[in-house]
Amino acid sequence: MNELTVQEKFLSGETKSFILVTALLGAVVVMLSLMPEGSFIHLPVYVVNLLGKYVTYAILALSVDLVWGYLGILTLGHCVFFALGGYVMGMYLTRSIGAQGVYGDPLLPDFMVFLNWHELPWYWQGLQYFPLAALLIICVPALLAYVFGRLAFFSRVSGVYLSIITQALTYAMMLAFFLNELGFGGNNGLTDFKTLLGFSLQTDGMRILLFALSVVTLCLCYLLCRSVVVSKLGRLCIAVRDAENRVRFIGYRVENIKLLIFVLSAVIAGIAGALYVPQVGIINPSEFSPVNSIEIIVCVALGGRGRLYGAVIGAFLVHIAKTMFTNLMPEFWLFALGALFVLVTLFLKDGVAGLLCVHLKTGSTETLTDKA
Amino acid sequence: MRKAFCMLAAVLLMSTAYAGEPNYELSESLKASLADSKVKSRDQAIAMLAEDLSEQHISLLGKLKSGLVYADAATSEIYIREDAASDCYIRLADAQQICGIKLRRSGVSTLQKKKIEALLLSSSLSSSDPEKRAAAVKNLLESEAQSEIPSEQILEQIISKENRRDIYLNLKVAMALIKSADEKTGPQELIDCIDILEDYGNARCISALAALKNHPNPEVASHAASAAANLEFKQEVADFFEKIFFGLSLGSVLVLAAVGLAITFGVMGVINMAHGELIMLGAYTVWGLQQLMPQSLSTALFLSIPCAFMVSASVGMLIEHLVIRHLSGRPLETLLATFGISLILQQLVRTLFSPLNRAVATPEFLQGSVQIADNLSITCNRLSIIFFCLFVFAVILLVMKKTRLGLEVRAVSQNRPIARAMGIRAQRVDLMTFGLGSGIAGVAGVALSQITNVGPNLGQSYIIDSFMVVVFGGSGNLFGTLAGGFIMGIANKLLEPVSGAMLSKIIILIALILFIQKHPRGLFPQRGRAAED
Amino acid sequence: MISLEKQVAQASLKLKNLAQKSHLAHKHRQQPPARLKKQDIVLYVENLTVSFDGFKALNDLTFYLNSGELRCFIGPNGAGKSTMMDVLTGKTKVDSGSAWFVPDPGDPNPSHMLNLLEMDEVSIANAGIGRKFQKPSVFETLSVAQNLELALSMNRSVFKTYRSRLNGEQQDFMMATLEKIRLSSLANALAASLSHGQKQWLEIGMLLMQKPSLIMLDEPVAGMTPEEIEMTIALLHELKGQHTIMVVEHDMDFIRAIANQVVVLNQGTVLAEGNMDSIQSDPRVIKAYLGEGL
Amino acid sequence: MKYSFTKLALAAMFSLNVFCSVQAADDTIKVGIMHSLSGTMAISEASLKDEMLMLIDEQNKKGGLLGKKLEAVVVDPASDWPLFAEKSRELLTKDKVAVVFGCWTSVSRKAVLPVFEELNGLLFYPVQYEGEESSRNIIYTGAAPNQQSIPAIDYLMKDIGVKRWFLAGTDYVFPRTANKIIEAYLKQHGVADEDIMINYTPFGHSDWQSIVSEIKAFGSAGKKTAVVSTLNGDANVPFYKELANQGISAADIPVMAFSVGEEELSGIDTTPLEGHLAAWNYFQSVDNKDNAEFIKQFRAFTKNPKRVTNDPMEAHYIGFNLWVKAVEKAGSTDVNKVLDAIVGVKTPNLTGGMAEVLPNHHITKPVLIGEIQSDGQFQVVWETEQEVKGDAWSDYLEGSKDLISDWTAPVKCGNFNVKTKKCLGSQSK
Repeated sequence: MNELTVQEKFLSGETKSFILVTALLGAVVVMLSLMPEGSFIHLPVYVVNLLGKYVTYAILALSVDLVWGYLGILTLGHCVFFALGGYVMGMYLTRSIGAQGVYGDPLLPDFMVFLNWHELPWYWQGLQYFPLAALLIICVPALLAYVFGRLAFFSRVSGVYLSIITQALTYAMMLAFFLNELGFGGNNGLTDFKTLLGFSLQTDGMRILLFALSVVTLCLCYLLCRSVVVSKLGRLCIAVRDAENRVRFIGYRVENIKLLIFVLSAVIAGIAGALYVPQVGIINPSEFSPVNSIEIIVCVALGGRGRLYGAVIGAFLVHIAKTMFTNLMPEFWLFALGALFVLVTLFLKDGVAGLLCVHLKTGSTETLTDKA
Repeated sequence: MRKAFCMLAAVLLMSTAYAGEPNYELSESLKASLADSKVKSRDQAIAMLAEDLSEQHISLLGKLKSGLVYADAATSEIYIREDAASDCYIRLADAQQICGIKLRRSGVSTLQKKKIEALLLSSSLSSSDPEKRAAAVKNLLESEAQSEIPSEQILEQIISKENRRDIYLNLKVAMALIKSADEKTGPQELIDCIDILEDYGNARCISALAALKNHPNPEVASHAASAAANLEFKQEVADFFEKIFFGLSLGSVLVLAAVGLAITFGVMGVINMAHGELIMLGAYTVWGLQQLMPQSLSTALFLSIPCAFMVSASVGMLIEHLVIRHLSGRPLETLLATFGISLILQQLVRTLFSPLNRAVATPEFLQGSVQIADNLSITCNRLSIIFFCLFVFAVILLVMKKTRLGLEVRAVSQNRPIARAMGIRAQRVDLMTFGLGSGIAGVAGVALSQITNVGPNLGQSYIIDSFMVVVFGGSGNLFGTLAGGFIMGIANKLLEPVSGAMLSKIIILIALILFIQKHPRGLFPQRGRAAED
Repeated sequence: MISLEKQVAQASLKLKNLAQKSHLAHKHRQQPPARLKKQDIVLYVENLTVSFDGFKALNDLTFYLNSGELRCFIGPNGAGKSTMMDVLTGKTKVDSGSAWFVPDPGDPNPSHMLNLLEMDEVSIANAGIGRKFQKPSVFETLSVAQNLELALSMNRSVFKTYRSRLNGEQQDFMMATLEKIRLSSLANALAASLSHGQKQWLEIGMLLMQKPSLIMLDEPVAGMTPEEIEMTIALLHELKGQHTIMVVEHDMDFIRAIANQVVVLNQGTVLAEGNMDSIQSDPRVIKAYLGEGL
Repeated sequence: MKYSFTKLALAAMFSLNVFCSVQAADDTIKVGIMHSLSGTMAISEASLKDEMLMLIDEQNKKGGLLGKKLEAVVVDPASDWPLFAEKSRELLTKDKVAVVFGCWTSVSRKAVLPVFEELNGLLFYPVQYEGEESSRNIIYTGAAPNQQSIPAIDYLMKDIGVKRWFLAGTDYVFPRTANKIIEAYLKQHGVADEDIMINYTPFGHSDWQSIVSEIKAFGSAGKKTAVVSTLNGDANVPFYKELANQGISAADIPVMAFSVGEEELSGIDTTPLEGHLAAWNYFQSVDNKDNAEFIKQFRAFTKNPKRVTNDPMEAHYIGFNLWVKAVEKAGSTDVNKVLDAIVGVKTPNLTGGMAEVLPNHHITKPVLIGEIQSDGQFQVVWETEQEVKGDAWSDYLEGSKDLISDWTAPVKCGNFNVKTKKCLGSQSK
C-alpha cells in the first residue's frame, strides 16, 4: 500500500549517469584538445569543432524526441525551428561584422550592398545587440511553433496528416528563404562570420569554448526535458500519445498540452540551431530541407524514442556514421541511411537504448509499445 | 569583298560550261571560306553565293543551312553529305561518292542560317509553286521576330502578280505592316491598313497598331486605338484561356503523380514516401525501352505504358511484401521505412545509371502545338497529358468500381475483419492494391518523362506536391484527388504571372496548410462513423 | 473552466431572451427545459436526430434520466446506442434536438443547467460526465496507478500539471479506488499487462477518479469471464446511488442483474421502456431483435 | 546504465581515431581535391575529381614536383555546404595539404573562404562565378562576369541585333549578380526599361508554360528579342523543351545560356536545344592540338571513350599548371611563397591562348560563344580577339565600381577603394 509510486525521481540513476558521462566526455575532449600539438593524445581542434556540431544535433534530437517519443507527433519539419534559431544567430553574427564586410558598409550586410539595398529591413534592426538576438532565438521558433500548433492542434489535425503538413511547412520555409527578396541572403545564406560577443570566432579557444558551451546546453536541455517527462505533464503526454481521445474524455485540453510541448521543443531546437551556426560558420536555406528533418527522426528512432538519452545516442551514432561514410565510401551513405530507416523501424522498435535496457535488464517503466 | 565578288563572277562565267549538277567548280576563295574551321568565314561564303542565286547556289545554300556541307581540312575540297544518317559524301568537284572518310563540317551559325533563309525566302516569294509562295508569305507574317520583309516596291510587284486569294490577302497584310511603319503613308491609306491589321490580328499586328496610336492625325490615332483595344481584348480573353489550360495541364501532372498515392494512402492508409521513386522508375522504363528500340520512339513510348506499370507495380509489391506488411497499423513507422526505401531506390538508380539525367526523346506526334483560335495555341504534349490523365483516371475508377478487385479493396478498406470473415484474403488484397497504386505511379512516370528531366531526383520533386493534392482532395476519395489536382494547378497558374513562380508556389503551400487546418479531411471528406477512427 | 462559465452565462442570457418563445421553433433548443415534476432529473434528452449520409443513426430520441438512477440501454446493432453516447459526450454533432444536463442535482436554479450540445468533450468531461468506451481505452504504457492519477479530478491546466504532486488525501482516494476496482495489488503494473477485464475495471476506476455525477458505460462486460462479470455486477451495485449511471450492454443476464429500468432502442429511437420482464415479452422488441420474418 | 554509458564513451573515443588518421610521410606533396561525389552537385563535380586525379598522375609520370611525388587527398563534401567548411578544415589541419582544388557552387566557396583565410590555405576555384570577391587565399580560374556575360551581351547586341532582353534566372546569387550587371550594362547602351524583363524561378523549376508564353508575348513586340539564361542545372531541359513545343526556335528568340555546358548536355535529348547559344571560355569542340591531347588523355584515364570535357575542367587544367609553375618558381610549396610567386605566371590554355594570373587572383581568358549542335557539342560562332582580364569587382554594380583588387605590393588588398584609397573590410591583413 505504501509503494504507490506514480512519479519517477527527477534525478534517477539514469539521468545522473547521463549528465556525468556527458560532462566527463566533454571535459576529456576539452583537455585533450588543450594538450600541446604534436603530443600523442592531442585532439585536433577541427575534431572538437566536429563534435560540437554533433552535440547541437543531439540537442535537436532531444527536442524531436520530446514531441515524437513522448507526445507521438511525428514532426517531419523540426529543422524549421533549428534553422530559424540558426538564422537569428546568423543575423546577429552578420550584424556584428560591422564595417568589416567586403564593401565596408557599416550597416548593411554584404549581400544587401550587392543587391543594391539602401536600407536595413526592419527585421534586421537591433540584431547587433546580443540580448535581443538571444531573446529572438527563443521567441522566433516559439512564435512559429505557437501559430502553427495553435492552428493544427485546435483543428485536430493529427497523425500522418500532421506529419505531412509539417513537411509542407519546412518545404515552404525553404522555398521562402531561397527568395533573395526576403532579405536573408537567398541561397548563399549568411556566412563569413567574424566575431561573437566581440571575440574572434576564428580561434581555437573560441571553438573549444563553443564546444563546451554546447555540452553544457545539452545537459541543461536534458534536465529541462527530464523535468517535464517525469512530471504529471510528461505522463499526460504519454497518455496523449497512447489514447488521445481518452485524455480528452478525462477532461484535459489535449490541444494545450500539445501546444506547450511543441513550443518548448521548438525553443530547444532553436537554441540548438543558434549553437550550430557559429560552429559551422554558415547558415543557408538547405537547413530547412525536409531531408534534414527526417534524418533527425531516424537519429531518434535509432537511439530509441521515448528515452531522452536514446535520442542523444542516436544523434551521435548517425552523424559519426555519416562522417565516416562520406570519408570512406561516399556512394554508399544513402544506401546505409536508407537501410537504417528500414531496419530500425522493422526490427529495432525501441532503438539502441531499448537494446541496452534489455541487455542490462533495467527496463524502465516506459516500455514502448507503440500506439502512435 | 568587292574583289572577291569580281573573282566569283569571273569564275562563274568560266564554270558555266561544267554546270552539271552537282559537280561544279567553286572559286578557291569560296572553297577556302567554306573549309575554314571558323564559322565566321561562312559570312563571306554566303555573301559570295548570294551574289548569284543560281539553281546550284540555291541548292548549295540549302545544304549549307541543313549542315550537310563538309570540307577536307587539308585540301579545302568541298563535299556534300548525302543525308544526316549516312556516312557517304559526294565530292563537289567531280561528283564522286566517297564513304567513311573523316571530314570537317562546314558549320553555320543560326544567324547565318537566317540569312540563308531570307535569301531562299525572297526567291520563293516569287516562286512558281503556289505552296512555296504561301509558306513564304505565312512565314513572313508569323515569324516571332521581324524577318526581313522585302521592300514596298518588290512586294507591290509580287502582289500584282499573285492570283491565289489567300496568298494575296496575306501579302496585303504584309504590305499593311510595311505601310503602317512608313511615315509617308497618308491618313486614309493608314486607316485601310489598320482595318487589314485588325482583321489579321496577330502579335505583330498588335504592336504595329500600338505604334499607330500615337499618330499625329487624330482620326488615325483613334482608329488605331479602337482597333488595338479590340485586339487586346481578344488577346486577354485568349490569355485567360491559355492560363486555364496551363493550369489544367499542371493539374493533370499533379493528378497523375498523386492518383496512385490516393489509392495507397487514401484507400489503404499507407503512407508511401517512396511513391516518387516509383514514378521515377516508370520514367526510366521509357528511357530503357527507347534505348532498346531507338528506331521507333512512339512505339517505345506506347509500349512503356504497360511496361512501366509492371515495373513499378512489381517493385511496389516487393516493398509491400517485405516491409509495409510488417508495419501494418503503424502508419508513422511505415512513413519512415518507405522514406528509407526511397533513399535506397534513388541511390540505386544513381549507381546503376549514373547520376546524370537520361535523354528521353519526345516522339514526333507529341511535338509542336495545335492552333485552337487566332491567338490561342496549345502544345501537343501538354494536351495529350491532360487526356492521358483523364484516361488513367477513368481506368482506375473502372477498376475500383466495376471489378472484383475494386470491390474487395473497398471492402477491406472499410472493415478489415469483416471482409476477412467473408473470405476475402486481406493480405492479398493489400498486395494488389499497393501494386495498383505503385503501377499507376509508374504510368505517371511515363507522362512525366515527356516534360521533365529523367534523373534520380525526379521523384523527390513531386512527392510533397502529391501528398498535398491527396490531402487537399480528401483522402479516400478519388474524385477529390482529381478536383484537388486541377484546383491546385489552376490556382498556381493564375497566381504565377502576378507573384512569380517562386512565391506562387509558397503561397499555394501555405494556403493548403491553412486549408487543411480548417478542413482536416480535405475537400470531399468521408463521413460517417468509419471515418472517425 | 473559463469557457465553461462563459457558456453557462451565455445559456442563461439566452434563457432570458427566449423565455417566451416555444422551443419547437428552434433547431437546437436554446433554453433549458422547464423542470419536470420530478425534481431529480439530471439529464434531459429531447428529439435528438443524427444522420450520416442519409442514414438516421438517431431519430427523434427522447428520454430523461433521474439522479442516482442506473439505466440500461439495449438494442440491436445500429440502434444508435453508441451514437447516443457520442452525442452526449460531445464527440458527434447532432442535426436537431436538445440535451441538457444538471451538474448539481441539489441546485434548483435552471440557469445552471448545461446545454451539452454546445459543449466540447473536454468541458462535458469537466462538468461531471464520465464515459467508458466500448473498446477498453486505457494508457497502456503507464502503470495502473499513473492511469488513475491522470484521471484524478483536479485543475486541468497544463502548467498546473507540470507542478502537480499527489497529496495525502488524493493518495488515499486513489487507494480506495484501487480497492474498489480490485487492482490494489497491480498498482505499479503496466496497464498493457492487464487482462481484458482488468482493463475494463481500470477504465471504470479512472471514471471514478474523475468524481463524475453521470457515468456512461459502453458495454462494460464485453469479453469478460463469468467471474469478472460477477465482480463487475458487484461493483456496479456499489456505485448505484452514488452516481447516475447509463449502461449500454448486450449481455441480458448482466442487465437483469443490475437494472430495473431498461430502455430498448431501435433505429435511433426509443422502442420500449420498462423493467426487464416486460421488455422481454414485448412483441415489438422481439420483432426488432429477431427480424420481420418471425 | 552507467556501465552502458562508459561503454558508449569508449566507443566514441575510439571512433575519434578515425578522424585522426596517421600522418603521411614527408616525401610527398599532398594535393586536396574537394568536390561533391554524392548529393545533388555530384552530377557536375564528380568529373572534376577524375580530371584532377589524372593531372596529378601525369605530373607524377613526369617526375613529380620539386623532386617529390604528388599525392591526392580526395574528400567528399556531399553537396552539403557546412560539410564543405568541415572538410576543408580537415584537409588543411589533418592532412596538411599544400593546395586544394575544389568547390563548384558559390555558396560552397563562401562557406570555405573563412577557413582558407584563417588557416592560410590555397584554393583553386574552377567555376564561372558572380565575382564581387577576391581572397588572398583563392585563385579564381573560372570566369568573372566580365569574362562571360558582358562579351556574350555584346555578341547578342552587335552581331545578332537584339533589342529586347528577357533575363531568366534561377533565384540564387550568380544569376542575381549577372543580371544586375547585364541590366546596368544594357542601360548604359541605351536599352529602355520596358525592353528588359527579369524573371527568377526556383531551383529545379519544371513547369515553364507560363514563363515561356510570357517570353513569347515579350518577343512579339516587333523587336529582335533574346533570352539570357542563367538557369541552373535541372531547370534547363524542361525550359528548352517548352520553348520548342511552343514553337520558339533559336532563330526567332535565341537563348544565351551561362550555365549549360557539355556535361549537362551529355545526358539529354538536344534536339529542342539546337541552335541556342552558350558563352564559355572553353568548348570541347575547339580545334586545337593541346585540347585534342587533353581529351584523349582524359578518356584514356577514365577508360570511357564517351567522356566529355567542359569549361570548369579546362579551368582546373589551367589552375593545376599554374600552381605547378608557381611552386617551381618559388621552389617551395609554402602557401605564402607560392602566392608571392604566382602573380604573373603564364600557362597555355586549351583554346590556343595563354592564361596569366593577374594581381587580383583572377586569370586571363578568351570568351567563346557556341551554338548547341544536335550531337551535344558546341559550335563556336564567335570569340574575343584576345584574352579578357578577369575583373573581381564589377564596374557595373553600384557597390563595387570603385573597388579593385591587387594582391601585389604595395596595395596588397582584395577590396581596395580607389576613391577613398582605403582597403575595406577585414581582408586588409
